[in-house]
Amino acid sequence: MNLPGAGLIQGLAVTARNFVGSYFEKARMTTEQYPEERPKLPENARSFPFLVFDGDDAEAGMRCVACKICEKECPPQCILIVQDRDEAGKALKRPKVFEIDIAVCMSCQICVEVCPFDSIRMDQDYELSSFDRFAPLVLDKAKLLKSNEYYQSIHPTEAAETDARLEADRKKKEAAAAAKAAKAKPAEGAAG
Amino acid sequence: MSSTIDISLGPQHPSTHGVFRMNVTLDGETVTRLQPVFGYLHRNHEKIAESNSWLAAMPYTDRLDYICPLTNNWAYALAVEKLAGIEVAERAEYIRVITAELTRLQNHIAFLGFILGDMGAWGTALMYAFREREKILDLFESLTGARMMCNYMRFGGCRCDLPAGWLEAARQVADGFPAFLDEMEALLTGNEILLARLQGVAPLAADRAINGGMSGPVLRASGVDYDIRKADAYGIYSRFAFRVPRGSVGDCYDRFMIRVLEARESVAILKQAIASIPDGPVVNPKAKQRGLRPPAGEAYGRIEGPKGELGFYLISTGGDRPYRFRIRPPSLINLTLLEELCLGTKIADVMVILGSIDIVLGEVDR
Amino acid sequence: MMCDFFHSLCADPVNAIGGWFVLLPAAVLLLAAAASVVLRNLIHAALCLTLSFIALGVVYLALGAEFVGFVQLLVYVGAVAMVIVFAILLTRPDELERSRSFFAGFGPAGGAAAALATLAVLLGAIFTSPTGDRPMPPAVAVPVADLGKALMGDYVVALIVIGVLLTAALVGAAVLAMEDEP
Amino acid sequence: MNLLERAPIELKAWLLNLLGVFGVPDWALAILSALLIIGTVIAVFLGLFALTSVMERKILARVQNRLGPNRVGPFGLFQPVADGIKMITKEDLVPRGADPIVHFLAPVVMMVPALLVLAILPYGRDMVPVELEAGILYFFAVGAGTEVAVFMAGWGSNNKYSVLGAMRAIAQMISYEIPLVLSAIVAAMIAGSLMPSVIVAAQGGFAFGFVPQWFVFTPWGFTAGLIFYIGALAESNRSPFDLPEGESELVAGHLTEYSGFKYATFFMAEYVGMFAICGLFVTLFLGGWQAPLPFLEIIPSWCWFFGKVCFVAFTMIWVRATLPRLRIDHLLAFAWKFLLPMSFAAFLAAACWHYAGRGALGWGMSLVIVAVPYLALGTSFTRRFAVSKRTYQFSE
Repeated sequence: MNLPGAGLIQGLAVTARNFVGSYFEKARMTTEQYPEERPKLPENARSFPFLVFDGDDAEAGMRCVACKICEKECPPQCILIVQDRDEAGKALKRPKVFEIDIAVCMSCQICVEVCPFDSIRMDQDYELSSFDRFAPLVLDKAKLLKSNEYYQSIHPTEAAETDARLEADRKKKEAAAAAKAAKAKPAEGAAG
Repeated sequence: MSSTIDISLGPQHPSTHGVFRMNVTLDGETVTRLQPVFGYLHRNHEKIAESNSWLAAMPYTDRLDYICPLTNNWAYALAVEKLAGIEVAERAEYIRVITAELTRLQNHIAFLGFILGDMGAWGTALMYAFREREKILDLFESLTGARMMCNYMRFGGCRCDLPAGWLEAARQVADGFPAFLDEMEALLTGNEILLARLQGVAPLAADRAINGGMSGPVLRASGVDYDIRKADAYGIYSRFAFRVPRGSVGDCYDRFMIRVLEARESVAILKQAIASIPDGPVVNPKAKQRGLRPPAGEAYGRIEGPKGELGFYLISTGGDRPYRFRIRPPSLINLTLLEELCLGTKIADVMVILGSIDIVLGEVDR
Repeated sequence: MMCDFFHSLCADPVNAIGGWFVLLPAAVLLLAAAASVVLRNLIHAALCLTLSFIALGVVYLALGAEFVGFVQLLVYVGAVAMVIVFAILLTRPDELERSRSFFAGFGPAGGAAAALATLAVLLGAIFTSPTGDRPMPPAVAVPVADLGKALMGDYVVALIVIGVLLTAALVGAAVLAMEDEP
Repeated sequence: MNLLERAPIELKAWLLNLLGVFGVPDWALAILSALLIIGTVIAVFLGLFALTSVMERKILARVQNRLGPNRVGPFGLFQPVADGIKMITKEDLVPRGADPIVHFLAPVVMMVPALLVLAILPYGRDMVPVELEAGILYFFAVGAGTEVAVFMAGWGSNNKYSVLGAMRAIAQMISYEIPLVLSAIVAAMIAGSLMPSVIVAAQGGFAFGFVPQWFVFTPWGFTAGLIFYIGALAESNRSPFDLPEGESELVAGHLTEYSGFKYATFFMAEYVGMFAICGLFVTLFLGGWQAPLPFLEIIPSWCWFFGKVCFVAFTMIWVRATLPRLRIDHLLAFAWKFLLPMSFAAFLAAACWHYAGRGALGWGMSLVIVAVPYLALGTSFTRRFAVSKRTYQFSE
């Protein structure tokens, strides 16, 4: 038979152990003192999407070709893309406007998965609060474009994989082009 | 002399588990009528899913029962796989079991904390539960990129493979978990006040529970041996040895203890799954994610979610979006007997009964 | 006399005021008691009654009856007043409306007549009482221990009888309050 | 050492002497002396309140493996200042249907008894602000005013939660006052006086030269002390007896409609009241200002008193962090069917201890007298409300 009240004493013992333990056992305290201590985010962590560009010039190195697949697949419809056109009105393979409303975005990463050009990726920057509800939360192209090096720094494994694949694609394309060129040359020569 | 007071508990009451409202009529402190009011969190999830692609519904399922996103993902993926006839990659099946059982663990310990909060224990149990839940959420974050809105399952598998060292970390969490459960039990299950608050409160008979459509721990607490992991053996649950606990009285205490016992069984499943996970692709390469067009037909996929039977009923007309997208939310259906359970109890019990059903308003209101 | 008082006030104001101090709680007592009769709001009346209980306790204290004063506060403020407000809270207001008293039918004139008659009887009793003619007994501070010894010694039978009576009343009340529960 | 022991008294005497030299009349000095004592006591207790308001949060946090407030000042110690500024600058809302006078007066009425009861506590050797012969009685008599205040707050707010909270509070306070007073009487009976200083003096000295003769170290004293402690928790509405303001049921009970400085006053009164009843507990059962070991007597007596009060307050916070809240019917049944008979048992045990010569025989007898009803009542009580441990079936 249990002594009446033994359960209460047992409970008090548990809390006492935790009280003392909180001063000595590191494992018990999971709190991070946020502004001073920053959590080390796991590689997979995601906040909101951004656009990757290669090289130094954001506009020139932009991978996005304004295919609008992400815009179509985005579950909350937070992406707006307007295709760029040249003076003649011919569609160019780059967006004139690329905006993501991160007040609407739910960080689901589906845009990343569906992008066939490895252009859109998830950022890890989470300090995005602002005093205005609207304007600062609509990210335009200038804010969205970030370099491949940045991408490498936040998602090293994923970025290495992407780069390897792009490199392989490029090589394949080059090889194909070279083969084509090699094939075309004699023909050219014959013509010439 | 019968003076009754009508009070409105919620929608901004401290312990209604979200924006839930109960219009309660009290005679002294005894409940004579209780009218649940919900819908404050309605987000039109089903209609949105019907106007989006099949894949685009996946992130919305995270937000149903936001405590356990991964089981929601699984239920939806299961339904679509059934509808479209997609095979699931072997490794992904194991990952699904591991993440689902981790989800069940963290849901059940959070439940322990919440119900103690409803009893006024000042969040101590809740904080211990959250300390442990944090480890599981860290696992989720390193695997899926988000702590709660995981959006991880895909048709035919999972979105990405386990990162390096993840299995080892998961094993450590699983190994450390029984010790934590022991601590919780030392804090709680012997406590006379807790026993007095839970035992004999709102017993639910087995036949009533079945007729009321109850599922999950609430049903098993009433003594009904029904666990979809056993009944359907969906996924690869038939490969693991685990036991299904069931209660006898069906009162709040049984509903409380069933969660503790289930958590222990989940640890057993976790250990087996982690030990036997094979290598291989995590997603069936033949499965199409974007632009999926399942053949016309209908399917009902269901899983044993931490809160009960979570089912997705889908109708396809062969198009790129569901014709009908219907959810069977365990939280909502377990709530249907709330008034019956609460009548004749004290007002303080109402909170405990509501807590013992374990609802999440994201799922009740959808 | 006034001069005397002024003189002692300058010399030792604490003691000088102490003698007259009793008038202050007495005035509060009367005002609160009057208010508890006059006020229409039942809860206000009950709170005023509580205030008069407190003031009565302070009157006792000011007169040097320490034990009685504290017991007055403990019993009347701590228990009686609370029982009264509890009863008011538990009773429905509409039932209060219906159960009008017998005298209410006579209107304010009847009430005034009843009050005057009561006052006359009381005043008559006070003025004809021989107590006023007796000399004031010297004020002695009775230690609490002596009170206790007296209760347990000389008056022990009375104490026990009262105790038994109260217990019987309590048991009776419990039996009455018990519903059909087995 | 001796100087430190008497420091507060000497300081006051020195100050009054100084003023006397400057020709301040005697009666003014007498008033000034009283005001000095009042001011010191109130300042000390409000300081304790401020300290506790942050320490309680820190202790609760540590029990829950959190860090607690640590942003304002060093270790978060200036948190009370921030709280105070917040409370004062907050809008003071009075509901339209509320009774403005009662609503306004309730915090005042709450504060008065909380401060008045501080008058009779012996804070140290020869340091009792008011030596009353019926000091213990005074404490409970004045403390009864708290109930009126709670009722006023609950009824005056015109809020259903408030009324329910007030009704709970009154039922609880009346029920728990009885075991509280009875267990206090046990100590008074053995000391032979209702004077706090005499009760403290009765607990002086050491058995075998090192065991302090506090009442709590006897079976009857332990029982009565525990009952008093539980009653004190209930009287000061502390968890697990915080039903009147149980936030998971009644939002904040009688405090629901209070904001700003009125709420702060309630808060302050509750904490000062809690310290007062801790002080009485220390006085009655923990030997008041007596040191726990002979060689520790070099530490001034008032330090011991406040140290013990802080310790008791710490245990209250600890209990708050551990135990869930009782239900109203459990609460009342516990008071009437367990605590009340147990306090009678403690009463009987104390009498036996006294008449058996206050020695080992009395010790043993009183232990039996206390233990038997405890086991009988406790078992029947737990059986009535908490059914036994259950076994669960598993299906493979």
